[in-house]
Amino acid sequence: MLRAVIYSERCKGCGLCIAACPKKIIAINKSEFNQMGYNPSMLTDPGKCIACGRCVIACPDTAIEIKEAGDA
Amino acid sequence: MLRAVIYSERCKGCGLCIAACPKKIIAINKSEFNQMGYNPSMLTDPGKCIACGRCVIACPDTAIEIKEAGDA
Amino acid sequence: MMPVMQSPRSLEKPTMHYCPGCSHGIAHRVVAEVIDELGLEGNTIGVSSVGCSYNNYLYFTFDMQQAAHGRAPAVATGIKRVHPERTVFTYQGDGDLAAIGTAEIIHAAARGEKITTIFINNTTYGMTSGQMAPTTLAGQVTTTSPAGRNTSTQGYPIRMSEVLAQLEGAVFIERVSMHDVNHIIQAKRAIKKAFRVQMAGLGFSMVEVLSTCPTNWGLTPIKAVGWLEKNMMEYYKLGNLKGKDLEV
Amino acid sequence: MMPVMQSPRSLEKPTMHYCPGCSHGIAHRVVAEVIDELGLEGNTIGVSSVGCSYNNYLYFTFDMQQAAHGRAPAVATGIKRVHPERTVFTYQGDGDLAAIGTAEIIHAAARGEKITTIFINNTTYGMTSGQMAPTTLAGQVTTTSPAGRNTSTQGYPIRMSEVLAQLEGAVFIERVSMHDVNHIIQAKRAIKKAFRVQMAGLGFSMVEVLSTCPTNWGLTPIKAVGWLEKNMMEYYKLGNLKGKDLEV
Amino acid sequence: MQHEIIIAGFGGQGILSAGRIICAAGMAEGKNTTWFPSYGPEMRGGTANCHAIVSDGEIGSPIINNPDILIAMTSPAIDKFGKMVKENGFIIADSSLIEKSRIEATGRTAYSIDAARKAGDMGHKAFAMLIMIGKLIKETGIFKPESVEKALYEVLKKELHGLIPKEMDALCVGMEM
Amino acid sequence: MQHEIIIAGFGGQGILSAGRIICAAGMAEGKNTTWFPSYGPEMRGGTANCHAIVSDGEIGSPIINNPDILIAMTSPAIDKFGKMVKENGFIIADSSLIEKSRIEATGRTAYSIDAARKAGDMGHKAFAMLIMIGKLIKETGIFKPESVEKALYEVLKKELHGLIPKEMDALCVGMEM
Amino acid sequence: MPEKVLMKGNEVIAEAAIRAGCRHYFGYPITPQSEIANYLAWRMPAVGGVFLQAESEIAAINMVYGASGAGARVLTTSSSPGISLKQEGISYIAGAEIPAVIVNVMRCGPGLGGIMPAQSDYFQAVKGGGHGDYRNIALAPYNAQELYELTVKAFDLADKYRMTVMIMADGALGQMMETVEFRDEEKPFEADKSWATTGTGMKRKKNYITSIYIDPEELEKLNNRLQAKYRTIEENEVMYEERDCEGAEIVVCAFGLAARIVRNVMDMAAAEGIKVGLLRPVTLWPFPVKAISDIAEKTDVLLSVELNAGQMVEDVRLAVNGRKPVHFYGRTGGILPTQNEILEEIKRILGRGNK
Amino acid sequence: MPEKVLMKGNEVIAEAAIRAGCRHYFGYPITPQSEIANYLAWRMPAVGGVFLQAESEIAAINMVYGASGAGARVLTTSSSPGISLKQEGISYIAGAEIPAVIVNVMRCGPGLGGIMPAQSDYFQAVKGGGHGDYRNIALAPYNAQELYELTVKAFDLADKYRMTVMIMADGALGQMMETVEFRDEEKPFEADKSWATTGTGMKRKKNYITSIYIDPEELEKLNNRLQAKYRTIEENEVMYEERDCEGAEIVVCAFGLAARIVRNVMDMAAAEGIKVGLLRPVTLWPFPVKAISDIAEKTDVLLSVELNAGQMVEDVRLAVNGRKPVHFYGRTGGILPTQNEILEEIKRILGRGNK
Ligand SMILES: Cc1ncc(C[n+]2csc(CCOP(=O)(O)OP(=O)(O)O)c2C)c(N)n1
Ligand SMILES: Cc1ncc(C[n+]2csc(CCOP(=O)(O)OP(=O)(O)O)c2C)c(N)n1
Ligand code: SF4
Ligand code: SF4
Ligand code: SF4
Ligand code: SF4
Ligand code: SF4
Ligand code: SF4
Ligand SMILES: [Mg+2]
Ligand SMILES: [Mg+2]
Repeated sequence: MLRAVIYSERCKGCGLCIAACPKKIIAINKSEFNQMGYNPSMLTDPGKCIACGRCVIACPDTAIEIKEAGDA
Repeated sequence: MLRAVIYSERCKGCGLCIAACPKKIIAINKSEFNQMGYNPSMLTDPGKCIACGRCVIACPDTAIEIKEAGDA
Repeated sequence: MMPVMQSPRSLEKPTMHYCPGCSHGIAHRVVAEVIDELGLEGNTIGVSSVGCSYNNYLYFTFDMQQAAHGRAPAVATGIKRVHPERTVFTYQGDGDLAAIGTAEIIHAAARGEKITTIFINNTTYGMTSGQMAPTTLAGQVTTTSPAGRNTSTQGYPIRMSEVLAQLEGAVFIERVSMHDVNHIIQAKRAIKKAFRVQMAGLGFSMVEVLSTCPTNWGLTPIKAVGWLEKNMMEYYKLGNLKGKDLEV
Repeated sequence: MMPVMQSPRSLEKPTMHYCPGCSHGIAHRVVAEVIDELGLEGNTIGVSSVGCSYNNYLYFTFDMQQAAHGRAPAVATGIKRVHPERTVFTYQGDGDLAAIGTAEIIHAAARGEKITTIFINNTTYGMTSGQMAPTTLAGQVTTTSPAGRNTSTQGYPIRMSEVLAQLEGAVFIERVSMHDVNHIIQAKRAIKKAFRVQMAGLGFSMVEVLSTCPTNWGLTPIKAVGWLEKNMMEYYKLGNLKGKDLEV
Repeated sequence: MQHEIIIAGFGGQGILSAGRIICAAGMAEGKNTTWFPSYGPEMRGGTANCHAIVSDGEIGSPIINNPDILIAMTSPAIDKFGKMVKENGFIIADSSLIEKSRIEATGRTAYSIDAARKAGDMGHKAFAMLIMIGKLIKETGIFKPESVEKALYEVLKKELHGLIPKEMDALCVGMEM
Repeated sequence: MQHEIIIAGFGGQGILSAGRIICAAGMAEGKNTTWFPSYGPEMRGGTANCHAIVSDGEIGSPIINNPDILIAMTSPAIDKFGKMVKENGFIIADSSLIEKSRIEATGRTAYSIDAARKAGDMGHKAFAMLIMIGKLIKETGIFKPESVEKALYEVLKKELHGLIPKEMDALCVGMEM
Repeated sequence: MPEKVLMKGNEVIAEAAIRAGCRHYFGYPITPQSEIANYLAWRMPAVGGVFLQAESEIAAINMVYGASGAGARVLTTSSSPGISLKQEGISYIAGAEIPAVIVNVMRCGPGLGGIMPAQSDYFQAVKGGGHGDYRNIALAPYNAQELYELTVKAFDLADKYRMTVMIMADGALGQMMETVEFRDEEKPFEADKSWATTGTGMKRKKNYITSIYIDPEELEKLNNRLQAKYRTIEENEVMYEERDCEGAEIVVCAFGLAARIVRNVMDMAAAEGIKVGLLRPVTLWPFPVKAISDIAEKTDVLLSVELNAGQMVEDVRLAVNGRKPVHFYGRTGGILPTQNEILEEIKRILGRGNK
Repeated sequence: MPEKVLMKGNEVIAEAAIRAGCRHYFGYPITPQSEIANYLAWRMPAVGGVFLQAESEIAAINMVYGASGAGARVLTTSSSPGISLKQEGISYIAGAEIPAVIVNVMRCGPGLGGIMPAQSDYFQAVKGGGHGDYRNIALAPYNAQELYELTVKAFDLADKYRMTVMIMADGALGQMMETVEFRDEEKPFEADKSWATTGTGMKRKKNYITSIYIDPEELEKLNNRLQAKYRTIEENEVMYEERDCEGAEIVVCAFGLAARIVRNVMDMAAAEGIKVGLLRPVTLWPFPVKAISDIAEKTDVLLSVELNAGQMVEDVRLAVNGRKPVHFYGRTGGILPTQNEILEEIKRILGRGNK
């Protein structure tokens, strides 16, 4: 099954993907910092992802890809 | 009586006044050179001048004025 | 079935240096996708300008030159005249294109130079800390218009697309926006057409991309796209200004 | 009864250095007449540019500054910002205004700088021996377009008035011609209005004056005005482009 | 006596202000001070640092090659500046943001305090910087806490002056860590 | 042997071409030559002049401070350059265009010939220049008339080559004046 | 009461201009000097002045030309690439003999280079980056206080001599904060500006500002007048600081940030028993030729330390004129020479130390 | 068979560029060099090349940057004010290490100045008119033949060292006609241009041309590389002409038109029994330091004659380094020093003659 995969080390936590997701399943992970010092975003409910790719299109940092689940 | 007066020392012989004159009374004086080396224009028939000022307007070198005849 | 979506191959993988939520990143990806899709990666020579995207030659996989502030269209002209068969584009900010580089963009367009310009209009000088740009909106607060842009002393924002559309050599001009997914998709379509116009040798093409600078606007990325939509789109109307009907 | 017509008082008496039949001379007289008639002689600061009229500060009786090639609008801006109550104008050729000085004129206009520009368009670089200018017509022979301007490599002539009319800060733009008496009279009317617009503090005003350069066109003065009428007026349509209805 | 201090971390952590506060506090006690920031496109990357010198004498270069003290708020900061600290200098590191191993790798004396976490507990992550400055005072006696208060009034925007009592609390927390 | 010649008059009199013809004729005889024109805005004023040097040896500066010979086609030309002529040099002046008194005022040897009028008689004012060059040959033997013919073919535009026989006639007229 | 404040170098320049009576600023943003414009953007309107962000550096310098020609005290500021763009305009200002103050907060080159501090525009400022024979007065402040004093002085000199005065500050001086003490009041030099284009008001003959002289004799006259003025300035306006040169084994010449680093080195050297003197030019042009010439009589060797690949060292050599060896040490690209490096270099030159 | 033709200096430059394999020209009209563009406007298309009149000198130099970065041999030409405008671009080309040939047919300054011949852009060319530490190779032809030879050579040097080469000709050289002999064929230096942006064709890794190095260490590396290159050039590329210096009482240094005038003076002086030598730098940078240094050992006194207020004389002094007096004589504004004037000056210096 295809779904969005967020590479949190590339993510700057801008939140644009959150606004873009029709399923409202992306959120900022406040408890994690990546090496750049940002709180990256994460899928709150990966199962609900319809792989529409809108988050990919919205992301300024190519931090999201649509992949076969388990590919990462 | 008002009429056009050509200051031949200012004239560069461009001929634009000739084209502008409705009475066709201006011509280049081929036999005279001024200090700048040009053949200046002249009134061929001053009496016919209606002092319309079109030559003054056309002249790039303020070489013509409309004056009381005999003023010059 | 959805295709697998991933970072375009014309884009290098390292993280870009832009601030979180900056439109530059999106614009880069879109340009790279278009170049991928048109099969131009090996055939493209890009020109970076001076602005936050000064070093985007590091991010693309094709040949590039870094141009002096404002002069990218002149540099691109030089390149194109040497390699008329290559695809040459400039990537310029609004300070770069609409201020110091005004003469160069106008004359590249007037010459009908067969290049494409991606014009990132974020209404400010991002790189130098958010000064007023020629595109700054009336009343907009920047570091050099701290009381808001006063049109009677600081002038009116310039609509570069409208100005350039006056020139015969400019054959394709469109204004797009980066503020949401649908508009990004539309932006990509315009950019693709702009490159196609160049490939067809028709003349100068440009896409003006309304963009955000969350950092200097002092807004979160989400608020920034909202600000763009609410304020910029009113003055900078989206849509095609020239070459809508070109079939390429 | 006709008034006695003589050289305007704002014009110095020595012979000007222009070639026989050059429109510069007429334009100078017209500007001086307007300044006389508006009573501005003591209140005016003019800006000469670089072109055949580089030294016209010698010909006018009011204060003037000689500006670097293309930069007259910037110089005028500097002057006007120091003396907002004075009337400030630039006198520029087409090489000066439409080539090297493109950015300066566009931004002076965009700022709505309260200055007036007299723009002498003679489709060539008169002073430097008749090279192609941005305004040179398609097919026109010049020293740098010896086979006639080739639009596909040398670009299209720019209609600066139309370009500038796009800018909000430009409030009065009109194109006039010097090719015959009636048009010279009309030109004077436009120039007078342009100055009035400035006096009213409304913004940037410009009059584009279609002019001849008999010497570099290789035509007699009479043939030159004919050439202007026949060729230039078709591409550069006369008339008001902005501010027709301003009451000043 | 001259203290040469580098403060380094991410943009948004108040790095540049911390340096200014240190300088202003020093100035309040009549010392000479210089402050030098990282600037320009460097800042786009997310990192930030500044150099602060507080001295009884005339200050030569405002740029510090080998700091007496490094105040580090992120791991990359430790990596970049740790080894530049003088042999007899020391590091104050925020252990809530920096891995212990990287602090140790510097081979310098280091005081690790979990300022960011403490600041979070106190209600505002901005307090972390004051906690670090508190620790600086504790270890050096560079200036009096009152001078920091004065400095805060000078450096912070008017809108933030209401926070200053809490900032001073944070300073005290740091002075006790 | 070196001849330094200034040719001066109004634009349109063929001043610059005359200089080029002199140089090309010299070159045709294997001499070194330089030609230097007045240029730029000066030419708007209507005046024109050029400097021509014809030499058996290497030529230093192409710009002539004190000509051996002045070929003058207008009164202003005499006024401007007359006194610069070397004491033992001379002037060739077109008496149909220049007042005698102004030639005399130079105090230099002068050959006044009414070239322009003669040229008019011959049907083209452009011939005046060739008449002057003819006089130059007569007074100096600087080069052979045939060399001028060669030079004319080189310097004149193709369209004007038909005129060359008549130009050579003018040269002869000058050589006899 | 004079205020003593902790202030960023760039802002000191801006505030100093205001206090010097400058009410017209034209500039274009560039790192590391943008704070000057950012500051004046609110400060100028507050004092009734004009702050105008130009469309480019070229427009800015030509606005300066216009405004100064119209009689005002005018400032423009930029950094290296932007200053290169102003060279034509600077040459025009020289030719038209009008005053102008131009600040170059130098970054490193060539090209877009980097934004870190440098002193690699020395040649450009003191030999003339534009065309023709002209000079700029070039002032080299080295701390916040001098940024203030010399900016004020720059306006006076510009008015007095009707020429460009450049303030050559490296990026570090612009970016750093330091204490500065402002005087309560400045007394600007009262210049005769009857030559300015202010509109005749029908009360005087016209004025015009120009730099073109088609007649070579007229143009040579202008050039002779300029050269005579430059000789006067060379005689009267040289400024420098001499520190511990008496009896020094080596005298280091350095300005701006480099001089600050050298100050630290002097202490370190003294601790090791090496007597190092400092000759710090405050005016880069007119260069302290006589001071250095005198020093050449007294010391054994000289060393020029610069944040560039060796520029001022040529002027030092010209002043020393072969009497003593003149060495050079510099770093480029925004790398600053460390105190240790310089000390090592001094020891190497003096044949001391272990290397 | 080599052709021998009488040709205007400006046209010689243009034709030489064609023969050197240059097929891209970008320029903007300015007196006294407009004939270069006027010539190439028909000549370039005739050989399948590109002639493009740019909208300004700035656009032209940046087109040069683009075209050269794309691998072509490129020319731009201008005169003094236009060259000032190119300074930023020249600094960029230096920083990006790409070749470019730039011709300056010098007129007099400062400002709009005049259009007569001058040599007052010497400093600008040899010390660097733009920002940062960089150099231009500066060639000073003095007759039509050298205009040809040095223009061809300029392209080779530019390609070889990947840097700007400036041809410094005064207006007289551009405007005068003189005989020149063209070779049948040129053999351009075959440069490796694998660094050029030509499109990868998917066959190699990307190339990029840049001059920005935000990391100071990288930027210092660039600067060190440049400086090393400059040292190589100083060792290998110096050109000059020495004439009658052996046993001369005085050696005059002069280039271009000034050297031609001095040639005349030498004959006049010889006629009066005064032995005058001429050292004519052909490369203004690299400057013939060693040649002049050697001469300083042999002659009593040196004199620099220039069409400016004294610029090259500084380099002569640096080379002589105090061993002999170095005098200067120059005229400005387009007034050329006459042979008599120079001879008088020589006599004055030597303590001869009646004055
Ligand atoms: C000649 C010159 N002038 C000024 C600068 C400084 N500068 C760097 S980026 C920039 C403006 C960038 O604004 P914009 O083009 O809108 O790009 P953004 O950063 O907003 O993407 C300026 C003025 C420079 N590098 N060179
Ligand atoms: C910086 C600079 N570039 C080029 C020139 C040369 N130049 C003098 S006048 C001129 C063009 C003039 O053309 P235009 O403005 O149309 O005026 P016209 O002579 O036709 O009236 C040029 C290019 C110059 N003086 N300065
Ligand atoms: S692919 Fe679509 S549904 Fe899935 S996370 Fe992204 S936006 Fe949401
Ligand atoms: S859009 Fe990209 S960078 Fe922004 S939060 Fe989402 S994944 Fe992270
Ligand atoms: S005033 Fe009128 S009628 Fe008289 S000469 Fe002039 S144009 Fe002719
Ligand atoms: S228009 Fe004027 S200059 Fe021309 S011919 Fe008539 S009078 Fe003479
Ligand atoms: S400053 Fe603005 S334009 Fe620049 S990277 Fe940050 S958000 Fe983007
Ligand atoms: S060259 Fe042309 S524009 Fe210049 S004065 Fe002569 S006719 Fe007029
Ligand atoms: Mg922007
Ligand atoms: Mg024109």
